[in-house]
Amino acid sequence: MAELTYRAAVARGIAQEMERDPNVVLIGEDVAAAGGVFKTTEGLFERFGPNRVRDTPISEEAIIGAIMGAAMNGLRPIGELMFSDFLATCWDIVANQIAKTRYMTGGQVALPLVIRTANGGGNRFGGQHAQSVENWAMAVPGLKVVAPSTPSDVIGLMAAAVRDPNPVVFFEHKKLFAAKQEVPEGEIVDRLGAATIRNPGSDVTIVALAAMVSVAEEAAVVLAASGVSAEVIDLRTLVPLDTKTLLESVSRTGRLVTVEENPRLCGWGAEITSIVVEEGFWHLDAPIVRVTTPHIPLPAAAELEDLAIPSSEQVVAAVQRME
Amino acid sequence: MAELTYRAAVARGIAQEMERDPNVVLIGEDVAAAGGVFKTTEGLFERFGPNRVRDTPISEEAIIGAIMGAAMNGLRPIGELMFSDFLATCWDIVANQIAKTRYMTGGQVALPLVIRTANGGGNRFGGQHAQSVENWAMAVPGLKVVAPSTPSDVIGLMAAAVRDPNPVVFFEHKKLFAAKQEVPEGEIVDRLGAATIRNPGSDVTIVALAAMVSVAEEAAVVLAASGVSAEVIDLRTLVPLDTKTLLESVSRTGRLVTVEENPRLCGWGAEITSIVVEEGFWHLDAPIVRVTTPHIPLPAAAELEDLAIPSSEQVVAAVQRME
Amino acid sequence: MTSASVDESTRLAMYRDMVRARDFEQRAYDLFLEGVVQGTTHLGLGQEAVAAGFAAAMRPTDMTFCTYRGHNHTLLRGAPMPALMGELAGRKTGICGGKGGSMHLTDVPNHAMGSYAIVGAHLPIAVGAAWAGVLRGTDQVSVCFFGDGATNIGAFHEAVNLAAVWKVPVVFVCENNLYMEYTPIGDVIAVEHPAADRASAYGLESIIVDGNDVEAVHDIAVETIERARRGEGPSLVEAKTYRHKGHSRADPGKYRPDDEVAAWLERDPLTISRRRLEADGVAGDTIDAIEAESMIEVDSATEATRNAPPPDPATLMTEVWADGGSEWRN
Amino acid sequence: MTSASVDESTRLAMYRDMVRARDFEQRAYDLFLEGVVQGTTHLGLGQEAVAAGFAAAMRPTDMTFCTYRGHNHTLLRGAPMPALMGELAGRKTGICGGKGGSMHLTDVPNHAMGSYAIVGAHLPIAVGAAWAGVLRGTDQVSVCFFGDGATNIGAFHEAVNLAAVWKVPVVFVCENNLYMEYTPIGDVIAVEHPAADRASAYGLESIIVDGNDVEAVHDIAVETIERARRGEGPSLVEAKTYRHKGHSRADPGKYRPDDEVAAWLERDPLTISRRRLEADGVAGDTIDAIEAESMIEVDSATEATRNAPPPDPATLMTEVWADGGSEWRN
Ligand SMILES: Cc1ncc(C[n+]2csc(CCOP(=O)(O)OP(=O)(O)O)c2C)c(N)n1
Ligand SMILES: Cc1ncc(C[n+]2csc(CCOP(=O)(O)OP(=O)(O)O)c2C)c(N)n1
Ligand SMILES: [Mg+2]
Ligand SMILES: [Mg+2]
Repeated sequence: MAELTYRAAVARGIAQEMERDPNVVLIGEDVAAAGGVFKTTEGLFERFGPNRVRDTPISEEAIIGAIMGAAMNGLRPIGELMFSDFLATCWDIVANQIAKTRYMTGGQVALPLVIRTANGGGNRFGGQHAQSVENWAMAVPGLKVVAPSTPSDVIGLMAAAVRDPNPVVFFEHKKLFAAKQEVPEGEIVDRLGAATIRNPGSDVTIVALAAMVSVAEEAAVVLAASGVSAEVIDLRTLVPLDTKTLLESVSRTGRLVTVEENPRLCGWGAEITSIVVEEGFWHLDAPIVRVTTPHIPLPAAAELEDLAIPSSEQVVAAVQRME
Repeated sequence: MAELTYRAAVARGIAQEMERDPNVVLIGEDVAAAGGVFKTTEGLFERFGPNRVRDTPISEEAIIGAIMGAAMNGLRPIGELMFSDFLATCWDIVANQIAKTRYMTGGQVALPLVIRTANGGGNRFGGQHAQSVENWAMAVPGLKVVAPSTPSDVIGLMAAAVRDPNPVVFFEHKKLFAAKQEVPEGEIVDRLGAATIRNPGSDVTIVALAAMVSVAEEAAVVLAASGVSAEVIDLRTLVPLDTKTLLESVSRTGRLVTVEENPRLCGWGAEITSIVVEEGFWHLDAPIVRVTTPHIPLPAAAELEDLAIPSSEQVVAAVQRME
Repeated sequence: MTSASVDESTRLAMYRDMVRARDFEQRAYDLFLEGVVQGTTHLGLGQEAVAAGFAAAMRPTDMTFCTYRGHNHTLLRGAPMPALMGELAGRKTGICGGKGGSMHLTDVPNHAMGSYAIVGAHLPIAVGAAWAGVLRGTDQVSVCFFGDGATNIGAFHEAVNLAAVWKVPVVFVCENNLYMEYTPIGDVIAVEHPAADRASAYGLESIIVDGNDVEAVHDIAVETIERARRGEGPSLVEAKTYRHKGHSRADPGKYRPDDEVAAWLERDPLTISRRRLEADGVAGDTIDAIEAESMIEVDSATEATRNAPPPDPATLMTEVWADGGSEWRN
Repeated sequence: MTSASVDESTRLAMYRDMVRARDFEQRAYDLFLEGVVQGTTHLGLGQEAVAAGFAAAMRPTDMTFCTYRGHNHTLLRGAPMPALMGELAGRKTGICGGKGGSMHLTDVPNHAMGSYAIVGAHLPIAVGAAWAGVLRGTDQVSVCFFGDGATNIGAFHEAVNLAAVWKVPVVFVCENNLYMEYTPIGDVIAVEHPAADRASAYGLESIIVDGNDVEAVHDIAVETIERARRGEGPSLVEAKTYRHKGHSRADPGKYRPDDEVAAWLERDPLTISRRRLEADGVAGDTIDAIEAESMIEVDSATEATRNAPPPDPATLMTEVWADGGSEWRN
């Protein structure tokens, strides 16, 4: 067991899959010799060479269009978008082409590809480099959506994403890159669609994702001190969504708080709320509360950004306000 | 009073505002001499000339980028995207630039502009020309979102959108273009953020938008025959959202069904459900049910498309299943 | 005028292709007016020589990417006519099971890798597919067709540049039919040739071909495809042509000057081709037989389509995912 | 080598501008290392002559659009230095109240219409702003700066084409500093000059200027801006230059060959300019005074920034909408 950062886990996960399958390739801006702007692809170019690890022009539509085409013709490509905000610059390829092609062709075309991208705030980069946009991807039928919160999940879910025969958008959280964890040597393969209970509890269910998981965990610690037993669920993937774990938990706790970094409207918190209301209504002992970033662009200044992104204090307060 | 189609109402609404304010201009593909692919801009070129009504290349980023720049420098431009699906081709300009610029500049830049676009299914155009994507816009802070269901609302809300000092995405529903209504002569100016109760009722609230309003109304008629009194609310604008009308209605009926054309996940139905759960929970007598398009791309074949898009039968069934 | 490099059987095959495309689309138009073909339709009537000239120069494993105006291209790569017509009509027999529709014809077995309904989007996709062929050593070339109007969208620029830099085996073919939907291309560019005058921006040669002369198209197709296959990178070909009908559906195309239309109808690629075959001594009977056979094929596809059932309702929820289903939750 | 057209006072003003930009950015770098400047920073050190040459040729109402590497451009249009530094440091005194940050400097009163953090996005915006000026008869020109890497993104292509077709008064200025983030531009284009070799695709002249020679830049700026103002349409200028530091933050720029860096440091635009002023007989004292004044200005801005409070928390929820607020419901 060695301590591994989330950042290094990205490279390890990709390397594991490239080693296994010669059809796995990686393209993106500065991903090769430079090892990526976040150093998440370090060593891959040296190990797998220029055919399989390639720098591109600043042409997001070409990058993501090219991996789509490559997936149509036998590769299992990974394309990097430096920042998830840049999904907007190739959204047509992602939402209109990649997501829909299998369906529109009556199943003729498989698109086993992964779009990796750095998501989320906390780095004072301002409104165009700090967004959490996993809800954009979730809203589009035909995309799987993954957002790991720990180094070991990064590896296992990366493997699952690369092996999945469907297009996967893989959100790496910028704020977590430096996070460390003991991770065993050897192959790690996880599966998409399974949430994890990070902290079992009986009074309230707190659902979180990516950087919000530790926020929820901190809240659970504080709540425990005041006698409230909070169950923390790390969704890990939004599509497929592990509604079983979710509904089962709420059926025990009767209370639900969602904690998401997206701006407020139409986030995955709303989706989960709606599912639980429709299917678990009679278990609910209190209104479901969503803790989200307000419906504003993200500000750059530290003091403002910290106010904007959900904090454990906000989660604690939300739970305490229930009932 | 003359009978006016929804299609003609678009041109009338724009003309009304262009007449009033010389800074209102319109650009887009084939909007000038051709009068638009849906004939929604007919006569404007002849009336206001080539400086104010302009054809563009097929360059959606340039079209929407140009109206953003024009709005920064004193115009009140309207940009047409032929199909709302094409929002994806300029999503960066819409979501990252237009929506965020006022906030990121600390209020220095006002962007009084309107993005008009043909939204929605029912024409057998297939997955890339039939989407309902008003939820994409709603999910981005900084955009107002309008989607009228009647010719007279088209005019009044177009006027409100053009006069609004903020960026507005204005969804015209393709399936409604031929819809007719008696509309009085003279100026019509409405306001953004006010829902309308299309059918008062006391047993259940059905919330709909655009083409789904008539679906909800039909359902209300069927339900009335079986003794269920359904209140139909036409949201008309998603941002600002008239939560007052909504919450007040649910407080009376205790039941809520949302009817939306978006694919299922993270739509505005989920948002409204979440708001009502958080703020009107104790009024609810039954789980809230969302009727949506399934979470699939839209198929082209008539039989499949009709199955995909919510029908009044589905709405009736949803209401009847409640409780 | 006859190309030295094209033998008679190829010339006849190309003529046959053009006739089949022509007849198919005429029928599609009739069926649209009749309400059998649903939604919309974008005909390539008048542009058949581009499709035929390239199709004849491609190996079976070479890949075609085209637009909503893609009937010709898909058919001429070998897609079965009843399945194409079934798709336009939204039938169960459709090549995409009715899910794609007129603007989304795909026939993977014949390497017709899709018609794309969003202008320009398929260019980078074609690049990626061709690049994958290089990495996998399949010796495939992508041929990617698009309109004059598509040369102004960002994806065009990004794709051609990437292909040029990576020396990807793709041939970009701009079918310049002088119009976008209703607006002339000349109104929205500051150069004369929308594609050819942009080639140098990517270090490519400027290539213009008479898109109504199937042999000229075939020559340039052979040359650029072989160049690509040799690893010398992409080409950008501008084929000058004209659509006989309006942009889509029942558009009468009134925005085009009568004399312009008349001049181009004079230069109908089928007429040019047939005259040349005759001048070269091909028997009128041979040609007539081709035409008759084509009509039989079209009639039979029409019959099949009229009799075909709509898609099974259950297919609404299939094929979102590779497991065949559409489930997004457990 | 001295441009005949640039008078001494302009040359001194441009020198002053370059010194101020240089000193401001050196300080920004120090403050970044110290943790006062937050998030990230993209310095234009070494590229000052492009900003200074153009700024000196613009009328006050002409509009500047630039990138995240936009300190120079914004400062030299007249933005107050303490407000710029305050923005980098995320203070209440920041020009955007701390909401924009280093990559989003905007100063509307001085017609610095924004730094844009997404590569290429501002090009169409600059076109639209200039076009609005034409319709409103304001006689304004937009000058839009971007990097070599930006020439490969779709928005570049769409914007330059639209401007050329509509003859919009915009000058597109590519600051070709040879690198994108860490990858040389030469690796990702198939031509030599990323901007100049694309000009003809839009019917524009190919223009290359020594971006480290402020007078040469000024000459081309005057020429292209006046051309635009006369209604003769856009220009695309490629200014060859080099960034002294890495791409952003503390990037040491190790991917660049030592001799290349050394050669460009030799050609520091400030050194070139100062030498030339001295050769032309400007007193050393005059120049020294400019430099001393600049340092005083920077020190004072630094002092102000260190003492400035963070933004008022209430501003988190202001200025989403024109009414000053952020309410999305009633
Ligand atoms: C991105 C995008 N913008 C606009 C459209 C609507 N549209 C469909 S076809 C067309 C004209 C295309 O012209 P051209 O590229 O010349 O091809 P042609 O139709 O002439 O074959 C337009 C504007 C679209 N499908 N996609
Ligand atoms: C659309 C987009 N893609 C990628 C990035 C990340 N990025 C920021 S700066 C940069 C390099 C830009 O290079 P260039 O255009 O030469 O400008 P320079 O930084 O050299 O001034 C990249 C890739 C971005 N901001 N926007
Ligand atoms: Mg055309
Ligand atoms: Mg550069």
